[in-house]
Order: sequence, then C-alpha cells, then structure tokens
Amino acid sequence: MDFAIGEDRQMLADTMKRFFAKEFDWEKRLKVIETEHGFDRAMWGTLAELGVLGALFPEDAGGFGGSAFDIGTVFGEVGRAIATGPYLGTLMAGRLLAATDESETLESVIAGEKVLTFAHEPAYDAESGETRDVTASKSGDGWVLDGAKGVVEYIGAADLIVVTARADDGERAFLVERGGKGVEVVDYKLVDGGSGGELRLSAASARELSGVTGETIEAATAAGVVALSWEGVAVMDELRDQTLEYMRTRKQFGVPIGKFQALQHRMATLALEIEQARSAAINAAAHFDKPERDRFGAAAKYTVARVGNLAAEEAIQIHGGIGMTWELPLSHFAKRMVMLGHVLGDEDEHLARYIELMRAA
Amino acid sequence: MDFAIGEDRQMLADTMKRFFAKEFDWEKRLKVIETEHGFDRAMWGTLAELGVLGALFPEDAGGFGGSAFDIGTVFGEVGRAIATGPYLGTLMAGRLLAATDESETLESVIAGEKVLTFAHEPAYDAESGETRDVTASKSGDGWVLDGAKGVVEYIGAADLIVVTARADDGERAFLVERGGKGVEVVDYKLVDGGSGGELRLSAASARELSGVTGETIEAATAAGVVALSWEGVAVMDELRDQTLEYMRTRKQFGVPIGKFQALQHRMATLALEIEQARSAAINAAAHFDKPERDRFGAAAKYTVARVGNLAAEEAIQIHGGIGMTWELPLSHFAKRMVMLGHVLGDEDEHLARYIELMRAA
Amino acid sequence: MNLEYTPEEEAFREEVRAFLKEKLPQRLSDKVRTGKRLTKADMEEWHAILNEQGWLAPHWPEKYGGTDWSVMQKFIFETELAQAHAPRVVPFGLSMLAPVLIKYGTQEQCEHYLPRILDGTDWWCQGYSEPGAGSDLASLKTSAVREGDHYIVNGQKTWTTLGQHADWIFCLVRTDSSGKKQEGISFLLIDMDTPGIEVRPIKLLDGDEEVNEVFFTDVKVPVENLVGEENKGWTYAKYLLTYERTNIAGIGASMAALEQLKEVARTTKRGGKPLIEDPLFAQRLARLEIDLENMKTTNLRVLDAAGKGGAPVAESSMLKIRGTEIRQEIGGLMRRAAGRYAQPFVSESLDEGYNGAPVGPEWTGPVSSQYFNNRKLSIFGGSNEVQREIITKAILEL
Amino acid sequence: MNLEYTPEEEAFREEVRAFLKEKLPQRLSDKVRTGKRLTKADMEEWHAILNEQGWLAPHWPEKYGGTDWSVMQKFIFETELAQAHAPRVVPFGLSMLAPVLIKYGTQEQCEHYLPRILDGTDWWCQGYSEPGAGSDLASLKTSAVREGDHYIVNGQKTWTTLGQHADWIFCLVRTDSSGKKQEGISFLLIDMDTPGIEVRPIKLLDGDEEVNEVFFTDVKVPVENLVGEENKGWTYAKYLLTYERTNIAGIGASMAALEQLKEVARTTKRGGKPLIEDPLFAQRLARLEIDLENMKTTNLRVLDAAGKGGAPVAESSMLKIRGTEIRQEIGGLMRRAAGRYAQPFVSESLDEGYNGAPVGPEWTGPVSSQYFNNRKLSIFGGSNEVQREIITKAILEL
Repeated sequence: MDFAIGEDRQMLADTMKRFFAKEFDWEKRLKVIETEHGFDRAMWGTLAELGVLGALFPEDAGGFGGSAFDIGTVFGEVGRAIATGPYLGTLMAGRLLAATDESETLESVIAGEKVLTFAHEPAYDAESGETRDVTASKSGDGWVLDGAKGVVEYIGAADLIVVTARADDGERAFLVERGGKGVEVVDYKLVDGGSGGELRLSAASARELSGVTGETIEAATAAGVVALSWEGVAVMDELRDQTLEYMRTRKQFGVPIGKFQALQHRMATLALEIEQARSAAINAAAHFDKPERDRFGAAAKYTVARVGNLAAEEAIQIHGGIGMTWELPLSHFAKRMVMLGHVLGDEDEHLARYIELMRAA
Repeated sequence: MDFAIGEDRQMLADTMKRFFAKEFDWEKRLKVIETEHGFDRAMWGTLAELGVLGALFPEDAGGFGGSAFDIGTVFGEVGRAIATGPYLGTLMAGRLLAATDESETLESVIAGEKVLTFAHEPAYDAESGETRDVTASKSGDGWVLDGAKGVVEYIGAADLIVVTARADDGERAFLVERGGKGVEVVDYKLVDGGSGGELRLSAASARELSGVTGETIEAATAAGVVALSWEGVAVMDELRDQTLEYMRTRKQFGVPIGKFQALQHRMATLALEIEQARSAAINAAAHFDKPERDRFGAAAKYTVARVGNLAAEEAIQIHGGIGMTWELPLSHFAKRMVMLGHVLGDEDEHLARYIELMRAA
Repeated sequence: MNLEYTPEEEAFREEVRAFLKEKLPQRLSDKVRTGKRLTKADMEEWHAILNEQGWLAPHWPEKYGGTDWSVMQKFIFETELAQAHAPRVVPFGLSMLAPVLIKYGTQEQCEHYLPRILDGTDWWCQGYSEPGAGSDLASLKTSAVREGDHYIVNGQKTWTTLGQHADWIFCLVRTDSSGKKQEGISFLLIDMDTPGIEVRPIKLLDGDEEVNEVFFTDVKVPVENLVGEENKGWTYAKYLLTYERTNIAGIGASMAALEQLKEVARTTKRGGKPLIEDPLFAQRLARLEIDLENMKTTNLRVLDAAGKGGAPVAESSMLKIRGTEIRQEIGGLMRRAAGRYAQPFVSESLDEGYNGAPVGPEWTGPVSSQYFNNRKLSIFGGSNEVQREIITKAILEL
Repeated sequence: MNLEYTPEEEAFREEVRAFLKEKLPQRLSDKVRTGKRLTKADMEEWHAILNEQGWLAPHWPEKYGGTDWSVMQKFIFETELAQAHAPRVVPFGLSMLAPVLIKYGTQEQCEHYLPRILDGTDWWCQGYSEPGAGSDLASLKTSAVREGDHYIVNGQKTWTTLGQHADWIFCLVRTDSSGKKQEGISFLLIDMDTPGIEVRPIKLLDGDEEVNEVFFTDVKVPVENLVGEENKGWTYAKYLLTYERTNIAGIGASMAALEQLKEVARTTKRGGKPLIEDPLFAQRLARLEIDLENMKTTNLRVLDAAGKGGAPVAESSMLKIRGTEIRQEIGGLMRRAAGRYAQPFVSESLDEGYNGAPVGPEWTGPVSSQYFNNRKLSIFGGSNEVQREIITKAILEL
C-alpha cells in the first residue's frame, strides 16, 4: 500500500501549478470567461505542449500516461485553478479515438492543434418536451447521423466532435466536423464561466470509430467520472483553504471570526468530509481497472457532489455577503463546485446507481 | 384561527399534571417499571376516576371528549410524565368498541375496571421467519380466531383484548378474553419500561365487533398516530428543558457549558425543530376529521420520529456520560422518545406513506 | 384549537383574490413566475396599483394611509400576493423606514416623507452595513460631524440593495466615538442627489447588480434630517430589525415556489419516469413539503401569540432560519431537477423581450442563478448565525 | 499510488486468518456476533489465547513481548480480529497503561507490571474522569498527599469501565494545587485491594453495569507506585490519549457490523419486500456503506502518513468522529430494521445459557440496548466535540 502520487505525476502537477499561477492568474481568468467560448485557445496550445493532454492517454495512443491516477493528477490541477477548457471532452472523446484506428486524429488533439469535444447525452427537444437523441444509419459506404445532443462542452470552439449514436445493432461512436453539412451548433455560456452548446444533426455524414461499442463508451465516461471526482476534491480544498484564511483575518466583534466556536465546529466537519471525499476519489481511481469500477465510481461522484454542495454553501455562508461577490475568487470556486455535480450525473443519480449495484452484489 | 387549547382541556391537563407530580414522581416511576407489567394497576384505576380515559371517547360512547385535541391533551401529559400504562391500546381498541354495540364493555374500561388492549399487528413467526397474522372463521353462530399478533402493549395485564383479523370478506375486529381457551400470551418487558407481549390464538372463540370494518380500524390507528405525535412532542419538550437546565448548571473549563457557542447553536436548531414537530402534531389533530387525515398523520409521525431521534441523541450527547445513566430521568425520556418511533410505523414508513399520498394528489 | 380561517378571514381572502385577479397585470405575474428580471418601472407600476387600492402599506396606521387589518389579515394578504406571483413590494421605504419615522420621527417628518413613499415620489434605500460592520453592525464607522446646521458625512456603506434606483437613503452614522459603540450612532436621512455621494454597483456571483456600495465624501446633510435624538440611532435600528419579523418566513413565496417545483417534478422525466416517481427526488420533495406545511402552522402560531400581545422573539428567529432554509432548498431542488441543463446561463433571456430559443426546458433558464442568488437569504437580514444567537439567548437565559 | 496489500501484507493477513480459524473459540465469536454479554472469564480466555501466540500486545516493544509489526500489519491484525467477531482486547492495561510505563516508567516498573498484564495476573482499570472533570479533565480533584513513604489518596473517580473486575487502577491525582491546573497532576498506580477503596457500579440506561464509581478514603499508596515525576502526570495522560489514535476508527468492527446489517436488510421483509428493496432504507444503507468505504481509505492514508513519520493530529480526530458516527449509525439502522420488535427487551436473553424462546427475529434481541449503549462512543475517549476542537486548532492555526 502506498499513497504517494509518484514522481512523474508530481512533476506534471508542479508544471501545471506553475503554469496556471503564471499564465492564468485571477485577472486573466476573469477576462477569459468573458470571451466568446470562455476559454483561451492559445493557452490550450501551450498546455498541450507542456504535455498536459498527453498525460490523459497511454503510450500506445500517442500519450505518456493514461492511468486513472494520471487523469486524477491533471484534473486536480484543473480544479485548483478552476481552469476553463474542454479537458473533459478531450479526455472522453480522446479515449474513444484511442480505442480505434484514429491515431493521427488523436495526435493532433494531444498536440493541441485540433480541439475535440464529446457529444454524448441527448438534447432536450422543446417541441416534444422530451429528450431527443442521435441515431445512426448506413448510407452507402458511410454513415449519416440524425438527432441532437445537449450541453456539449465547448462545442462552439471545437474542431472535431465525437458523437455517440444508436445504430440498429447498438451504440456506436462517430467523428463529425463542426463545420460539416447538416451539423448545426447553438452555443451558450455556462454558469461557471465556460461554454457549451446544443448539437443538431440532420443527415450529417460521419466517420465511424470502428470497434467502439457501448462498453468502450462506458469506460470513457467512467474515466470522466474519475476526472471530475479529482477535480471536485481540488475545488473543495480551495474552498476550505480560502474560508480558513478568511476566518483568520476577518474580524467581527473585535476578534477574528475563526474564534467563534460554532463556525470552528462546522469547519471541522467540513474538513472531515473533504478528507472522505478525497478518499472516495482515490478509491475510484484505484478501482478503475477492476470489476468494481462502477461501484467505486458511483460512490465517488455521489460523495464529491454531496460534500461539494456542503463546501460551496458553507464557504459562502461563512464569508457572508462578500462570498457572493463576483470579484472574490471564492464565489467562482463555489459555482464550479456545484456545477460539477451536474456533469455526468448528479448526486442522486450516482447514489441510485450505487444502490442498484449494492443490491445486485 | 385560534391556538388556545380550550378551558376544559386545560383543566384536564392540569389535573393530570398534578396527579402525576404527586402520585408518579421519579422514585415511584423507577419502582413501577421494575414490576411485572411495568405499570401500576391501582393508579390506572385512579386515573380512570379522574376522567383521563373518558376524555378519549365521545359522549355517545360513554366518554366526555373524544376529539383529536382531547386525545392530544391526554397523551401530551402522558408524555410529560413518561407514564407507563395501556393508554394507546385503550384508545385504539376503545374506539372500535365505541363503533359497535359494546357500550357496557367500554364503560367498564373507561371506569378503569377492565384493562383493555389492542392486538393489531402480526407477529413474527420464528419457524417460518416471516410474520403471521390472525384469521377469523365462522363457527356455528360465532367466530374462532387462529394466528398470532406481535408486541401487543401491556397484554400480560389486560383483561380484554380487541383483535383484528382477516375474514373471508375483509378485515374485522373481535373481542377476546385473555384467560379464554386457545388464548396464549407470552409477555415481556419493553426497553422503555412498559411491557408487551405476543398473542397466539388457536381456535379461540371470539365475539365479533359487528359493523367494524377496515375503515373503522384505520380510523382507530389514525387516532393512535395523533396520540403518539402529541406524546412525542411532550417528551421532546422535556428532553430540551432538562438539557437547557443542565447547560445552565454544569460547568466545564470554569463556565457553564451553556456558554459554549457550538452547543448553543445546536440547541437553537433543536428548539426550532421541536416547534416544527409541535406544528406537525397540531396539524394532524386539526385534520383528523378531514379528508387529509392520513397525509397530515403521516407528516406528523414522520416529523416527530425524526426530530425525536435528534432530540434524544443531542440531549444525551450534551449531557455526556451522566446522560447515559439509569438514575437520571433524562435517559428514560430519551428511551421513550426513540421507542415511540417504533410504534405504529416508523419515520421511514410514514415518509413513504406521505410520498404515496403526495404522488396521488 | 382551530386552524381554519374565520368566515371574516375567508371573506377577506376572497376580496384579496378578486383584487389580484382584476388588477395584477399578467405581464408582471408572468415575469415573477418565470424568474425574469423586474425593472424599476415594473416595481413602480405595481406599487401604484396597490396604492390606488389603499393596500400599499397595510401595516401603517390608518391616518397615514394604512389599514386596521389584524395580523392574520396581513398574513393572508402577503400569502395571497406571493401565490399570485405578484412582484414583491420594495420594503426599504414602506416597511423599514416608515415604521421608524412613525414611532420616532417628528410629525413634520411623517407628513413630509410618508405620502411621498406611497405615491412613489421617493425611492428609498438602506445604509446600514459597512465593509467592516456586518453581523457586528454596531461597529460602523461612517461619521457625521455637526457643523452649524449640517452634518458632514464621510464614509462608506455597502450591500445597499437597489440603491441604483434610490432618491434617498436612510443611514446609520457615527456621531460619537467616545463611549460604547452602540451609544454613538444616529439615524440620518440623506438625499442621494447631494454632492459627494457616489454609488458603485457590486456584481454578484450570478452576474447581476442589485446591491451597491455607497461612498460619502463631505456630504452636507441638514440637521432636520436627523430622526429622533442624536446618538440614539441604535435603538431605532434594533426596532427596525425586529419589526414585523413575524412575517419573515416568506411562507407565501415558498408555497408558490413549491407548487412550481411539484409541477416540474410531475412533468420532468429522468430515466423515462417523472422525477416525482424517482425515490430519491420524491423523498427530498416530501421532506420539504412537510417542513413547509409545519412551518406554515408555526408561523400562524407565532402570529396568534403576537396578536394576543406576546413577544415571540425566539420564535421569530426560528421563522427566519427555517423560512430561508426552505426557500433555499426549493431552489436547490429546482436546480437538481434541471439536471445538466442547470449549467447553461443566458443572462439576456431573463430580460423582457428576449427572443432567443430557450436552452433546455424553459423553466431551467433562471434556476442556477436563483440558487446562487438565494444564498443571500441566510446571510442578509440578520444572518442565520445571528438568529441562532437570539434563540439561545431567549431559551438559555444564561 | 496503490491501495492493494503487498504480497507480504497479504501473507500476513492469511497468517492471522489461519490463526483465528484455528484458535478463536466458536463459543466466543458466536457471543460477540450475536451481541451477548461477555464475562470476565470470556475475556481472560481470549487474552490467554492471544498471549500464547505472542499477539496479545503487538504494539509493545519486542523485548517486553510485543512484535515488530508495521502500522499496516497492526491495522490488518485488528481488522481481521474484528471481522472474525473476536472479543475486543481489554485495553486498559495493554494499550493505555503499558505505553505510559514503557515511555515514562522505570525499568523495574516495566519488568514488574508488563508480564503480569500479559499473563493475566493483573486486571487494570482507568482512574481519569471525575464527576466534576469530564471534557475538562485537568480540573480533577482527587488528591494524593505525601506522608513519608506513602501518598494518602482521597477523592472519587467515575466512568471506570470494568472496574468491578480490576486488581489495579492507574489514576491521575492532584499532588499540587498551587499553580496551573495542568501542572499539579501525578500518575499513580493503586492496588484495588488497599483499604479505603470502594467500587460502586453505575447502572446505565440499558440496565447494564459496565462502568463504576471508585471512591478513595485515606488510601495509602507506596511512593514507588508513582510513574515518572511528581506533578508531570498531565504529560503522560496526554501521551496516552493520543497513543495509537490512528486505529481509533474501529474500521474492522464497523465492517463486521455492516455485513450483519446487510444480511438483515436482505432477509428481513417489510410490506412483503426485503428491506434492501425499500428505497428509504436502501438509501440509508448505501450512504453508510459509502461512508465506511471512504473511511477505510482515509484510515489507510493516515496510517501511511504515520508510517512515514508524519503526525496526523487533525486526521486522527477525524477518524474518531466519523468512526464513532458510523458505528452509531449502523446500530441505528439495525434498530430501524427491527421495526416494532426493537421494543421488547429481555435482559437475561443476552446471557449465555438462556433458554427462553426469542421474541421477534433473533438478531433483534440486543439492537435497542446496543443502540443506546453506543451513545457512549461519541462521548468517551475524548468527546466528538473535543475532537472538533483539536481539528480546528490544527487547521485554523489561530
């Protein structure tokens, strides 16, 4: 048993920390999230050069990492800086590219030349009031896609989109170019600063990622769950530390508010819960290649969402009014924290999934 | 709108308070709960003379009360004194007697001459590992009962038992004498000081309470739910007050522990929750004769069980070790509080029932 | 004991309902219901309608244009307005300044200011909090120094809600620093047009600008703008803070919001089933509804006690705490119900006249920004921590 | 990062399991599993078996009969014992007194007392708390006055667990009242047979008598029974309180109890369905299992840090808090699972040899008394409030 993160990963983390501190300080972030797509394309290229994207993929796919702990390391630093950008889409879509014969495409992504995203969950359809998904049908030698996907991260800035779709014989994945015929994108800003969009496809031609099955897709989203869990723990670490710092310095009634026992005990509880969340994220990574992958993934995503909500709400409450202001980083960490719970299934969905697996065990 | 309890009920409450203070002080209670059946038969007679049992039934049934608020008043005082005795069984079984042609029997109960209990819920059957209920079948002009009922309160001391049973055409109720042929009782003490027992019937002859249907039985248990809700609120009032008193007097680190802000805030939350529980109990009584009876009953029983657990656990925790001792009344209030949640359905069962009614609404 | 309305109260409720049906503009109630931003003109429009009916200031004495309603009638009135999705009445002049003027102001002040509040001539805002004085309000530093017929005011106020619209601000200022911090505070009325006043909006985490900082640099305020006695302002401030706390729970707003949440839970599907069939979501919803149902009765009990002359101090604080918790939780469940569509945020879609296609179900548009904005409920108006202190003081008697 | 046991650790676990399979008497593990009362003889029997194996005091130095196990081995050992339903080792002599003697006692004291702890000659109990000194332990008053070669001890100790069985008691006593309260405390070993000692059982809320009051009236204690220096006892007491707190979470016991709870949830029906199918119960169970699974890793992380020389103070307190909360919650769910059969309490049925028919499902017999008895977990051993103070102190650094 060993809980050290390992030398290579520590170096990567240090590199990212230094980079974000220098190139993505607070003023920079405020500017970036006001831009059209809420992230900095040039910076994305530099990060790619630093190897951040390569760390998400194994060597045989052109990367130099790809383990669950590599993914956790990268997303931990993303969380600590609440960096915006298509990290999650790159991870999940990239893992599908890695599973098929698309090494050149993936290389261009890892190199930061092409921006990739992952269109997986169905879109809400205003006309029917229900969700609408994408279906795939054969057309000559190739495939065409019809339907829609919802809240696809950074799709407005993406060059390439990996789309999952239902074909006659099950779930498959396809590569679509954003500018292509029959490909419509409506994009918008997200609450926490990044951007997303709706993808609508009408007889859009697409290249199949051959060999990708429902199981491959599940493995890719499972990697996403690990990523978000580690990201979430880093965000809550920040929320806690910023709140502790505020408690040390902010005075009311002549003393630092950290002297108030009622707040102290609440922070003790929060600190405890955050350690539990960290353990959950570690568990998810440790079981990523094991049969219990989904059980520990669900446990982690549930825990991180639950504790994350608590952390965001307590951090704001203890700060008081100032914690609600745009100018204080804290409020942005709180927004990111809560929104993480809305990506790839929320607290209740993962708890329900866990219950299902618990009953079946 | 008026939240005054009313003059008559106030007088009844005062009478009970005085009686318990004089005849059922702490030393007395400790002695009583060590007796075979955990309650004082002679005192039961005196209470009946004071009109406590009559208050549970309407005038046409030989009582002088019977409204939900009358019931609440009586059980509130029972809770405040954590008095032991077959109050609940008398209430529920008595209301079935009142609904049929058994006025003489009920009179003897109200007068305290006969002790009555209510055998309603099925027994656990060790052989099958499942529960086993009572069935009723015709035998000549009369009926015979077979089966078992579990955790029937004070059955060891009861003269008369009202038993619910499944007949061919639905649920019915019967009167059984404890000493009768085919009637076997195994009794035991309960955690909170009273007693209960298992009832086993083999071809026991029984008198039908004609006209009693499933609906009558439901109304009787609904009255029981109101009773337990009011009893529970009184018990939690005591838990709160005893804990506040302890916080005023117990010193640690040179000051009363009530000076510790972390404890203060927890007590504020508890006090708030108790007021919510009181409102829930009032709601249940106020809607007892209305179509929403079961919804508000479920809400009350759920709330009182949830808050009751919190009150019991917080009261003990804030007292520390001393709160766990037999000699301190507090621990007995805590036990009663928690056990109330196990009578007539627990927190989760009532929440589930509420959800069902909410969905149907 | 009787929880039902009397026939008179029932008749009153019908009267309020009839009024709302006839006079509340659909345009306004739609905006409130769908979480759109209200403009200054929207709020003024609704004030004028209420004023015409004589119902803008029900809690004022009749001689100043109030009513003789019982506490129960006021409760019914507020609840009905909220459930009809009427805009909230802006409280600063009507519910915060006016009671202080009526109790501590001169007759001249009442006769001058109160009618102008009713007819909309003056829009008031509140100058209480300062950057260094939040929960510890009495440590405020904005100074007012008497020079002849004027006070010269210097300092800074913050969290001034809707201050950008205001003509006047009522301020707590320090007129004496020599004694206990509570003892040198005065209550001053200041014209926002006076030179030396600067209003700067504070952008909140949801991107909106509803609160402000107000800076005072050598602002000259005539001495007749002092309310009551110099250095007695703390008494008036405390009076204001506890005034009508019995209606603080926001029952009406929560009931309206819960109805909407239940509608969403019935119509929104997850995994092929309506959310209300989802065991975890249904449980959250049921717990919340029960808590609100309980609080409604708690609130009525407090009103009943207050109507009978009681002073339910601890209970009012309980209403503030649980009332805000419930409203926050309703918003939290709306956010949960939105699933991944809680993420998009199209700020312009919250303005009237927006023509863009909605993203996700239409009701999801404001849910996340409202959830975050609602964090203020447990912070402002005496934080829930301060309320817990008040409860403890009352019940512990230490 | 690697959460798996090394091959060596895996082999060690197999060794422990084999030992338990062979040497742990079924009679004892059955009693533990079904919540029966353990007698003094039961505990002594198990101590003797462990002692024969050389595993009674794994955390002692080898020269006194301990082992050279790593922290991970100790964790594996404790976890395996708990999961096999072995009786808990009585900690007073082995885990509380012994570390203090080894660190602060004389060689003579070690050589005299330690073997007698191992072989069962001496049963020790703890004399720390007093009626007026609970969380505020340092305010203790039991006095020891030096007279010639003896201390004369007067006062009262309380919450002395299993004191009724004890031959010896280690006590914190006041030898100086002149300075700070922490500075006049000494650590004294007292033979329970000395005249002037009276032990009175305290009946707890579940009716059991496992704790005691111990009264001292002019009890003569030879000066050589002092451990360390006079007036330095507080240092030793604090050392004892933090000693091996890294294993305080009781992971093994919780894992064993959770297994039993899940079995109950699978086999107990409510409304015709197994409890595990009940959405509300299943949810409680799942949250609990996840929390325990997380805590297991948290505990291993703390052990890993401790093994690398760290001093995880705040983390140990977190383990104490969450560990006891989890154990209490498991007991709470057992009680809930029992439904109305949580009410009957047949005290005699918890003793060996009871022949009466069980009331309700057999596992329900001890659930309520255990639930109430478990309240002590968050009170004793440094209350969870005290643990929160320790955490805050460490993370706030104020």
